[in-house]
Amino acid sequence: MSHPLLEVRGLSIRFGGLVAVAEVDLTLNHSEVVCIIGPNGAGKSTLFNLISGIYRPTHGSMKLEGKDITGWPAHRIAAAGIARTFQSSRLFNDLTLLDNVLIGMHTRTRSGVFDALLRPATARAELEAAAVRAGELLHAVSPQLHARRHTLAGALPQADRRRLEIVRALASEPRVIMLDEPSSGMDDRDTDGLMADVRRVMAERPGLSFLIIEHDMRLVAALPDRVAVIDYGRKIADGDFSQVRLMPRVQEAYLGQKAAHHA
Amino acid sequence: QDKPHIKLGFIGPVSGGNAQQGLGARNGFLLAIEQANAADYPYQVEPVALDDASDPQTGVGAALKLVNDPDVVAAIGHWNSPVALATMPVFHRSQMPMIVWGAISPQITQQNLPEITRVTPTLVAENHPLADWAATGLGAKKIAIFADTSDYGTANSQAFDGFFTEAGGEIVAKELFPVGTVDFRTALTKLRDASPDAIYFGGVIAEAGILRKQMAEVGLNIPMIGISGFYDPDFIALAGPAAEGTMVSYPASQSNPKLEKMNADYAARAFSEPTSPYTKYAYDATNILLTVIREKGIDDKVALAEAIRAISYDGVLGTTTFDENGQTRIEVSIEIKEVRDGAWTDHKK
Amino acid sequence: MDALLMQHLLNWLVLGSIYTLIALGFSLLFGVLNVIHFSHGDVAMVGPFIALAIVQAVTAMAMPLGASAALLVAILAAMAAIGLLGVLLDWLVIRRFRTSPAMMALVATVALGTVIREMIRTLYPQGSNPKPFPAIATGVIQIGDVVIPVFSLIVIGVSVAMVAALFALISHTPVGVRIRAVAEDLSIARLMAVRPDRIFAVTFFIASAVGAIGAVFFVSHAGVVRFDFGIQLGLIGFSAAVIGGLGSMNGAILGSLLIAGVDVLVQVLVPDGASYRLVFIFMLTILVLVFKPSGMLGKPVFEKV
Amino acid sequence: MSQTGIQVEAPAERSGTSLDASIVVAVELGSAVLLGAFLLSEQTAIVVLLLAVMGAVFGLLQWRPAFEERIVAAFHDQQQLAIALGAVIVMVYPFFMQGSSYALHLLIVAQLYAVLALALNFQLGSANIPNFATGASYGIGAYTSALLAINFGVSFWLTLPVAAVVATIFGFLLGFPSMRTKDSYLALVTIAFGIVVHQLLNNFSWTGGANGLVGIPAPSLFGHSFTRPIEVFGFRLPSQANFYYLSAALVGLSIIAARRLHNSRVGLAWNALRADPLAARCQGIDIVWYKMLAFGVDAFLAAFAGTIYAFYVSYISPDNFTFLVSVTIMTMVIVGGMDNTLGVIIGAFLLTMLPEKLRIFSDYRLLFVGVVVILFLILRPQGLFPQRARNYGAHR
Amino acid sequence: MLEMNSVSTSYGSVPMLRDVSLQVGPSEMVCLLGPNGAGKSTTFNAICGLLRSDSGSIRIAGQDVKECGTERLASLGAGFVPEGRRLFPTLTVRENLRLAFDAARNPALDFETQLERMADLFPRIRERLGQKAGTMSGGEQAMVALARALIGDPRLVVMDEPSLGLSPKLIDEYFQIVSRIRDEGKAVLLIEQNAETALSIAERGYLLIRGKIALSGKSSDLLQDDTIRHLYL
Ligand SMILES: Nc1ncnc2c1ncn2[C@@H]1O[C@H](COP(=O)(O)OP(=O)(O)OP(=O)(O)O)[C@@H](O)[C@H]1O
Ligand SMILES: Nc1ncnc2c1ncn2[C@@H]1O[C@H](COP(=O)(O)OP(=O)(O)OP(=O)(O)O)[C@@H](O)[C@H]1O
Ligand SMILES: CC(C)C[C@H](N)C(=O)O
Ligand SMILES: [Mg+2]
Ligand SMILES: [Mg+2]
Repeated sequence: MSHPLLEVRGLSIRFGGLVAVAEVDLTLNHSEVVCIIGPNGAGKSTLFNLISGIYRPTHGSMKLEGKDITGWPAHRIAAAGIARTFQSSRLFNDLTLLDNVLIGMHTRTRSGVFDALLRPATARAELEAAAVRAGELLHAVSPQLHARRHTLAGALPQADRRRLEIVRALASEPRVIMLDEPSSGMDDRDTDGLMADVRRVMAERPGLSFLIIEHDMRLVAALPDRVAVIDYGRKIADGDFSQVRLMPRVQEAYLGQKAAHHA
Repeated sequence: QDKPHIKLGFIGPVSGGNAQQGLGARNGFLLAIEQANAADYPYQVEPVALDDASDPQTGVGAALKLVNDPDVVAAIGHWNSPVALATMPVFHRSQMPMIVWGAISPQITQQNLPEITRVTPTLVAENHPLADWAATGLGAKKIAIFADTSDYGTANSQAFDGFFTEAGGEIVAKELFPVGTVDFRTALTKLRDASPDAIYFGGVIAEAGILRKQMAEVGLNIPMIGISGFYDPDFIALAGPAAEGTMVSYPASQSNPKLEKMNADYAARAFSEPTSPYTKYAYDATNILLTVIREKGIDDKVALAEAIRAISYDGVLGTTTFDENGQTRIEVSIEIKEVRDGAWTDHKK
Repeated sequence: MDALLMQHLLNWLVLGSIYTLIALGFSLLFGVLNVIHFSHGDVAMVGPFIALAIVQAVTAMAMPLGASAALLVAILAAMAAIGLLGVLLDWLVIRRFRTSPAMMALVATVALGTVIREMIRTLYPQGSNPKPFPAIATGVIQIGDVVIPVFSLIVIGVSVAMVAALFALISHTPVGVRIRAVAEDLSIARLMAVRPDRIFAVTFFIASAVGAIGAVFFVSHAGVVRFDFGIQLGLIGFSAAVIGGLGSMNGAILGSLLIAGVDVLVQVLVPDGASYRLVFIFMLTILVLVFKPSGMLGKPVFEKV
Repeated sequence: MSQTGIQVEAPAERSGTSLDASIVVAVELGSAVLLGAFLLSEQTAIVVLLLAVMGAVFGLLQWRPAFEERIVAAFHDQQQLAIALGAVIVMVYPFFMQGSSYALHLLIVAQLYAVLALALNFQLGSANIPNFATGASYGIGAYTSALLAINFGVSFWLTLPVAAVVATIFGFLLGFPSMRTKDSYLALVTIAFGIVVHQLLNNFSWTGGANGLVGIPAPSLFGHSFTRPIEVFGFRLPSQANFYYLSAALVGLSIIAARRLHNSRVGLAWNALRADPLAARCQGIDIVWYKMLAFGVDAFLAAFAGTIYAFYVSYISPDNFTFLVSVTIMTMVIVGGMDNTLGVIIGAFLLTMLPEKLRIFSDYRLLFVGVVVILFLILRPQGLFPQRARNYGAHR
Repeated sequence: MLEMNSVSTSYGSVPMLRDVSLQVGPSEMVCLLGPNGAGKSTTFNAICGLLRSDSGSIRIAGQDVKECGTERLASLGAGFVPEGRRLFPTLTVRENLRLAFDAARNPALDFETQLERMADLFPRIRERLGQKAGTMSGGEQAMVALARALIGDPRLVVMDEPSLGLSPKLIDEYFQIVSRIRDEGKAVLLIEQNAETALSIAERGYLLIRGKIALSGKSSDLLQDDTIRHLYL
């Protein structure tokens, strides 16, 4: 276990003329929460898209526990243990909450076509067991969500959509969870709930690490072990928030005067 | 009226792309029955006309509908060979006589199902004398074949190819195209190098007209010949002035007073569709059924089928008799028709 | 030999231009406006029937119009009529599927195509029969060995003009911006004072009218028209638009020329080529899409997440 | 079902199982009788009346969704009964067809289409992959088995799996381009594939060209030839009954396959793919594989249907497998209700019967079918039976 | 400028807003607060006529919204920033703005001048005029969305959670711009989650809870209110 959990070296991607992510190095250790902050358009979401295999980097490498995962397709990266949520939530709207979570367990369940067709009892047992676990997961994060588990995800309000996305990500028993602006659209109470959830999950699952993009400074100040700041595609700072926020460059690019004082 | 009530069936394409053929034939069928009912026919005959939409599956459905109706005594059917081939087993299994009025694939009568007979000559019958005439009368040495990929087209192309080569000619090119093709320019342009003396066309009216017109356009000024399949005023309408000089074979026996009377009756009946080349076949096929039913009654279908095969019927087609396979033996001697001054006329040397 | 080559070339350009006129409508409707309208080919094919009816009426009334003048009037009238027909069909049927899943619109418009074809067949006098369609222009220009029919020049010219006009319309006019806006976000477009119904009407009108010229050229080129020509022409036009890249007017040309090229080449080179032309055309379509999933000039869709 | 510490909301109060049972029996018998009457009636007026009754039933369900809910709930609670009764009805149905081989023929064709629609439903309904080539897979299956039987005398029972495997290979082949294309683009790939297959069948001489293949031998089972009538208890069923039972068995198998797949991890993955392919990838779903799988399963089942069709009619030609056949199958799925097994089957029955019963309009038949389909899509856009949420053991 | 009188709406058979009344006077800035799912966006949709209200009336500049229709609101002098921005993603920034400018049908204005004014407010816009709006980052899109609402020089601006997803610095800047807009004499209805900031720049506020107006009053009073404090602060 000498390797860091996730190790990103020199990651870059360009879109036409625009270098959206440039030479980003990032290390995430076991049981660590790292927040990524930075101005809008800095390339934070793009970095997530690279790590989760949606985009293929033009340069650079990614390692998960020492294993090179550069260039892997998204589904293999997910199977390897990196789960994520999206900046604008992408649920399976025409399916129930429970089905959404079950789909999150795709990499943790096995049965394929032949099992389904020829060994229905086994396949069914597996799925039903998964459904029970999915229910438990939902319940742990939010009893209200659990109560609505048979309704369609499309009917959920914003905050609940985010929560469900997080549950879906958890369902794959990942080693890394990447949350893209999880608190956006949440009111302060919900944000507090979110932080409590993250802490609880961390406690329940030793070894699990979070990579979180955030703009809500209350959360950034309270939650992470470390903060990485991205600006114009480059990482300009990495460290403890209390120190990072004092860096003039970070203040100028990101925090602005008021927030720097408040936070 | 307390005449016993019976039904006769008709199946053909009355919707879709071939509806023009089917509608003309259906009207021939209706005309024959109406005339019988108006005369002192011993039964009150009700016509049942069903659509096969040129689709084998729909055709089988229609056939099953007929054989399941206890009142239906016999039927005439189909313009498309694939549809006929699909429904024949149905009629065979329920022993219902069926006379094919339009489909011309040799395979249909090759199977020799006792219930199935056909009043249309197979295309072989017409291609043989036409090929002989092309080699001698027309004096062509090299001919290019254009035919569609349907059963009709391929059978024509094979038959003519064989007979013409036998007669000492040479086939210099063969172009098959799917039904519905509207642009032959490329193939025609390519043909110029082979410098054929004539083009043999083995397809139906629409493509014939288009091809003839486009031949003129690309400057291919050679005769076009074919069997009676596109002997039709529509061909001239489609090809326009380019139609001039097109020559087709035509079964010689076909012009007779009975045919003229049928055409007159047809016109008097004022159907909403004009006659098609198949009207006369359907008309005679129906009359053959009516004749044997009058003689044999309706109870023994096997006897009916046998009677049809044994018949010698003098109708609009001439005298129809069937060979041992149920194929019409009708005369195959041909005369040549030619388009002159915008109309079909007798070809003169 | 040279003359032969020229003939083939010319044939290629004419076919390509005709396919382009159909492809443009598909590209406009599918690619720009985002509506699925599989009966576009059938709608367009009503055009020649209308033109034919008008020509016959004009001739019957013995109006003092030359034959070609009558035809020209008839074609223009048919374009307008088909434009309106497109608008009407959208209003009656297609608009009801704006928010439904794509597949439903697809099936509904395929059914609509059947309805249109069968309506012509049953309602038009002698609708089942093929009908001769007059030549639009019969003259030829002779340059040395090469004979160029005036008709070919007209077809090529009109098609190029249409592409240019539509390109300008979509990319450089307020209407074009509105069409794209409606396609992307209907309710917000309304907030921007765009009346979606009008935009749909305008687009359907243009696409259908342009399609009608394509159909008229097609049948004039063939010399005959039949009620069911629209289905194949539609499929080919759709393929051309797709392999060119839906939404791109230049793509429509490129796709059409490609398909027409295969069409002609197969017939020149392959024995029995005509019977294999559809095989090759659609194989090409598959191949292009395997290597260029959004068509030749279509922008690859990069999803921003 | 759930034995965990989570509280489960008390199962909704139900008004007794006997009511459920009667609902199930009433619905199933009612539908069977309605279908029978429709099949056997010849009078235009009665056909129209029956159509009106069906329309009214669906109108009722449309206006009062509660009825539909109630019926669905009843079927769910009385699943065993529903299946058993359904099976019995299917078994005895031919005896009530008054020996009409026409009615049996329609049922056979409808059942084969039901299989095709179920096959397509894996793609269209579950995974939202447009596939206009089901007709081609159907044709590949039919031709493979027919060629084997005619040229090599292979028995029907052996050609079934062979044809399915061949068609599946083609299905995967077709799935290959689907790796990168989607929506209209993918639809076009499948259309093109369907046309290419049709044209080749039409052009090759070893497929019999446009003529097709004649003389496909009838299958037999334990010495009983399928061309012979079935005689039991003094009843005599027309020979079509053989194929009726055969195709009914295939429908049964397809339903089982459909339900097992739908309620499995595979079905879930397909649904995820349908809702949001990108999000699906991020859940570890290999969308390329699942798309290809959907094509494969579609082709596999379609080939079965094709084989039975070929041996039933004993004659096939390319015209049986055109683009329009694929469109028809697609229409059945959509009219029936995407991703709903029962709906899809009913869609298939309805669209097989409708044109047959519209024969009274002869010349205007196709026109009417087109209009009816459009009206249907407008008036009941979710299909006859919309998709329903899954439930895992515990009822919601 | 904006007047809602006991408006009720529903989604299908589920009632959402119940008897909501609110006013925004000329040159007044009002905020509408409420927890997630309270119906804020529903209110927004009702105001711009995208959602039909079951009862009650909504007037903008004296005109009934239902009567004049969504398409004419812009020419009445209303600009909108919908939730999640909803730019036209494949249109360029310039085209997005042009569309909005034309919508206002204000003959006194000139597009290039207005564009220049917007670029002064949001310098990013100047660099990105030719970029497709959909490929811009969240913050950039927020700027364009606001510019789109302002370019026709409206008298009323309605914004639905415009600060969503913005970085702290941008939120600061954004609200500065919003107060500047108010200072220019425009009426503003600001729908916000961020109660503290919203109340600090708005004069009055409403609190929407489960589809009903639970509280309303001056910002300073609301800031002291227990419900609000409990919910937000
Ligand atoms: N698919 C794409 N094509 C072109 N440009 C892109 C694409 N995706 C992102 N970009 C550009 O890359 C830059 C970084 O975008 P990204 O979404 O990663 O920003 P971000 O840091 O997540 O910002 P925000 O906090 O606003 O979400 C932006 O300028 C954006 O316009
Ligand atoms: N189209 C719709 N159909 C049915 N329910 C809907 C629809 N849109 C919204 N809802 C429901 O209406 C409620 C209010 O939604 P609304 O978007 O107005 O809330 P909001 O106050 O804007 O919340 P947020 O702060 O999350 O944006 C939510 O419970 C939501 O699920
Ligand atoms: C040309 C063919 C489609 C029809 C022709 N009468 C036949 O027997 O097959
Ligand atoms: Mg982002
Ligand atoms: Mg909202």
